[in-house]
Amino acid sequence: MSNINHLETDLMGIMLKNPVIAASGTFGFGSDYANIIDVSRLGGISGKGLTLNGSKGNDGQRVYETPSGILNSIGLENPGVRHFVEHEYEVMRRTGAAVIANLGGHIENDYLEGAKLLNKVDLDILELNISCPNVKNGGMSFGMIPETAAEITRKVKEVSRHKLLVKLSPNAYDIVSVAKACEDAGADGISLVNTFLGMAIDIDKKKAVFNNVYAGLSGPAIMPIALRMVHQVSKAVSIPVVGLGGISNYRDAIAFIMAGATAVQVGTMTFAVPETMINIIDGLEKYCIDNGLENISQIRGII
Amino acid sequence: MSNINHLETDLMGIMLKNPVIAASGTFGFGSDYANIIDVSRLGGISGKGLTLNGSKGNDGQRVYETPSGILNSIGLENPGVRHFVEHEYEVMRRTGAAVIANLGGHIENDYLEGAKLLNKVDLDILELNISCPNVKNGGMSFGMIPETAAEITRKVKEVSRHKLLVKLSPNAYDIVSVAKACEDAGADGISLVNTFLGMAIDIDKKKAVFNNVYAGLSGPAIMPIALRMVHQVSKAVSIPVVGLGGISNYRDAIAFIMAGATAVQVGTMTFAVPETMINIIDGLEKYCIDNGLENISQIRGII
Amino acid sequence: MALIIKNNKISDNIFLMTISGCKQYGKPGQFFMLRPIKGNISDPILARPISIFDVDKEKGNVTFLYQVVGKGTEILSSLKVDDEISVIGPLGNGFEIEDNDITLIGGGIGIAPLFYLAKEHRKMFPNRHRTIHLGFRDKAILEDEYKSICDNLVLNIGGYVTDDVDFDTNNTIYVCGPTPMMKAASTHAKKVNKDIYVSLENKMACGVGACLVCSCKTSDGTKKRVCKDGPVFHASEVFYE
Amino acid sequence: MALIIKNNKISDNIFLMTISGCKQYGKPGQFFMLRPIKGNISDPILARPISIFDVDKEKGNVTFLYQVVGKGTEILSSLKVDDEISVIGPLGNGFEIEDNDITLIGGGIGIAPLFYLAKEHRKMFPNRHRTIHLGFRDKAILEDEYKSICDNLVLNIGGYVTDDVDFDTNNTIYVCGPTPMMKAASTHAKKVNKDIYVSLENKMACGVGACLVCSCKTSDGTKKRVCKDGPVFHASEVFYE
Repeated sequence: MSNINHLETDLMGIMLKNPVIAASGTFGFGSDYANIIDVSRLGGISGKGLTLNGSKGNDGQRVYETPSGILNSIGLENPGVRHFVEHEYEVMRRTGAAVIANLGGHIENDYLEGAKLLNKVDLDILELNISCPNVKNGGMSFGMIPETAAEITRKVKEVSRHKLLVKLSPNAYDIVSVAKACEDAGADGISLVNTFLGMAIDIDKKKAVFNNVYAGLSGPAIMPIALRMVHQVSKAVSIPVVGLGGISNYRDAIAFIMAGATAVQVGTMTFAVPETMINIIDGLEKYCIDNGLENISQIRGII
Repeated sequence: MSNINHLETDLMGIMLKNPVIAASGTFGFGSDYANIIDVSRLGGISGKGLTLNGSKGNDGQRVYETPSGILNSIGLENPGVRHFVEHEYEVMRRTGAAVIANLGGHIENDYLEGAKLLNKVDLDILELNISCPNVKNGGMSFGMIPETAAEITRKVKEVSRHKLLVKLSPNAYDIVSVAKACEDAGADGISLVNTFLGMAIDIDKKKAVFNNVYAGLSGPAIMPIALRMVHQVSKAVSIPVVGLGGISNYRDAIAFIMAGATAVQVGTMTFAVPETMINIIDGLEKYCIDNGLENISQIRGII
Repeated sequence: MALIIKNNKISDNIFLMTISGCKQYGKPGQFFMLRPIKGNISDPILARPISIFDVDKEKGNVTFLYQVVGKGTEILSSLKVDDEISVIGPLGNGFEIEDNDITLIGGGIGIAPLFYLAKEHRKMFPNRHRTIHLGFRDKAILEDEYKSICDNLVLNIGGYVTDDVDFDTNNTIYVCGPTPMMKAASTHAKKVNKDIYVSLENKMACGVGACLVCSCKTSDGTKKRVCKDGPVFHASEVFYE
Repeated sequence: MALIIKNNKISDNIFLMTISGCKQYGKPGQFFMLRPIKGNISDPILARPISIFDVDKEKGNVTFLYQVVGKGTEILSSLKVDDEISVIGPLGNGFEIEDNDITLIGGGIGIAPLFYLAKEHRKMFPNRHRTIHLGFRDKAILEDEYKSICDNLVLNIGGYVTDDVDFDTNNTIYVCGPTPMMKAASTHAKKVNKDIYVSLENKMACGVGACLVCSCKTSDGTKKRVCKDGPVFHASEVFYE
């Protein structure tokens, strides 16, 4: 039973051995899980979200469990792009999975300088996190409206030599319009969804659980909404779509692929069950064999 | 231990014996659960969503379980406003809970004729469902943008003699703007959130689970998002806010009240555990006693 | 809350569960909503409608025959003796038990409510005759148990159980099984101008008639709730066009 | 997957659970992520970090002492003998076991990792002296068990356990308990220019260093991951300003 034919996936011209990618922020730079699962089997790894100069992240509580989900408020703790280029890139490359750097920022210049620095390494894909609050725009994230999303996409694309995957926020006013704007601005692909803005209250302490009051919701809880958005966006754009949001097993992954996703990312469930991605890859392989598919792409977008 | 002082709640000038209301579409017109729980203890009941001439609802599968939630596609099956006025209103009134009629529509005239017919009965509150697709506007729901939400609110308010509670859709591009527009248009209160647009795929049958492809997600899964929206809207409007979305227990209810809700509605969890609202009422009462509160409103909006 | 007295696998994916502590036992054709998890856990969220297989009023027990088909019933099957389980019911209308000879037709897990029905019929009308047809895809279950309460048992493995039945009879006919099987039975019956009882299955959320998740079309174009107006209907109500 | 061998309540909300089937047993101060529910259920979603209380290498068993504080640990406490449980680990750095006399200070459920630490220390350095201070709010647990592996046990009920300790000592000091207690111990130790080991607790998601949920501030302003860089730190690293 060989993965090569059934699961090999062309994502924006990059060949992945399978369409299963570790989601940014859930897998470090690939080495943390190396003792637990066979990381080399993954189709790709999207590394911890980077900012130009790094960040110590948010103070206070950083995670809160909700029914079938988690709220997180890490605040993009990361060692910075330079550290990634000098130390982490090689580690990621050695995993054998496709290397995806995830880049965020709070002002345009940080994105552009970060993207330029990342030209020094041979990434497979640059994933652009446009869900970060835009300091110049009253803290509204770059991804909330088509105009700002398109502008940052176009400018990063101009300075980057890598394939550009733009990761959308589900909090956008109209995620389909944002997706189309990013496509028009030169994005090579779209990944969605980032976390949903949520909230938790500690009723005993009579205050919000998180210092920032709001936090990002992920996990199986939001999968039905993510799947709907992936379906909508896939119908609206011509570039490849990478689907994520609460994927737990191969059946969820197939649902996203049938909804139009070329590849999927898995995040929250890896925390709960580290073997999740391996099980999904095995499950997709078996699905192809059982259903007589030559390649998983044959069911892409059939809904 | 008397409920009268601790939980009595003034909602838009209507006195509720407690702030716990059965959510529309989850409690029929109040009689179905009468053999299972003591319905007279509820603060209010929002009846099954009505349309002017009634509807047989959607064909095909109508419910699908998701992690900590359900997708539903009932399609507003209901006997019509006239039937409600002639038969169901009296049944609801006899429960002893405040009577809330929930009214939807697909064209403006249906809302207005429905609202006029409802003037014939002494409702406590008219709840306006503005999440229905607007036939005149390409099927985009009335509640998606402030303009259409405000227009239908203003027109219904003009013809109705009842207190008007406008129920918002979380799928709105910007729910805070919609809430403010409804307030400006004369809404006496705002309830939120209705269901989130989601999707499920039957991968074995290779098709969407629901005939309408998309369906409404409710349940504890979405509570963190609903709570955030209630918090945002409560800060933005001066009229009372009724919070709902996945409330399971008294602690969830308190979180919504701390976030700014004057009352709460409970829906999906009643299906799972019919005693949920009774347990919440008992829990709120005990909370007031344990925390030395004279009335639950003392913790309203403290976050 | 009820207490698990027994929860045994009797065949692939088929379990017999006995619980005690139900306030009411219910009559044949009624069902309970069983919620396999505690109140503060919400995955899976809904309770499962499971029809009554048997009642032991002396011991105060209700028994269910159920099939593991998903996450909820899988958890149900993992419950152990003395575990607590949340129950709502009995719910639904149940079968009319007629003073007549009866023919019971069950397919797959749909045989479940026919056991209690045959038992109560025998108790009420001991001199009447009971014929039961049981259809299974691969192998029979509980054959001896059903034989013990019926005068005549006909087994069909892998075929169409409805082909074995003479619908042109004065017997009262009760059918429970997969929808295609019940439709086939209804078609056979209609040909000989006979009405039969069918016990429908549908996905449910509340189980008490409030949510309209389980609405089914009726022959006159209106909708009925399987949980509250049913699950037992005349075939003429729901299957005749 | 591991198998539950024992899961007994030993006090209000405190349980001892023994499992078999771990590929590695781990060393004192390390922990496992235990997930109380099956893979396809997601409420609650995360695994729980629980530190090792004891290891029986001959039988291949690992034992955990844990407190029920929420939904996850509540389900953990409901698991029965022969139930399966998903485990990740051993994880974290664990204690340095020094060739020296040692003072152990445990508060509440924080006493858990000190049992295995004392036992291993006694095995490695039988001639060294072991003093243990156990602090509880209301009542002591496992007093005899801790006494059996230490030379001296000091109990403190309802007071400040750190008040009983002479920090001006050549002993190696290990502390595990609520954060205020560990901070108090660090303050006492700093006054006499002594460094001590503290075992931190923090909410975790992955347990392996990937998610940065459990990051803590260190004295030099950088951040460390409690799960991977810890949970054992020098007090000077994490509590000194």
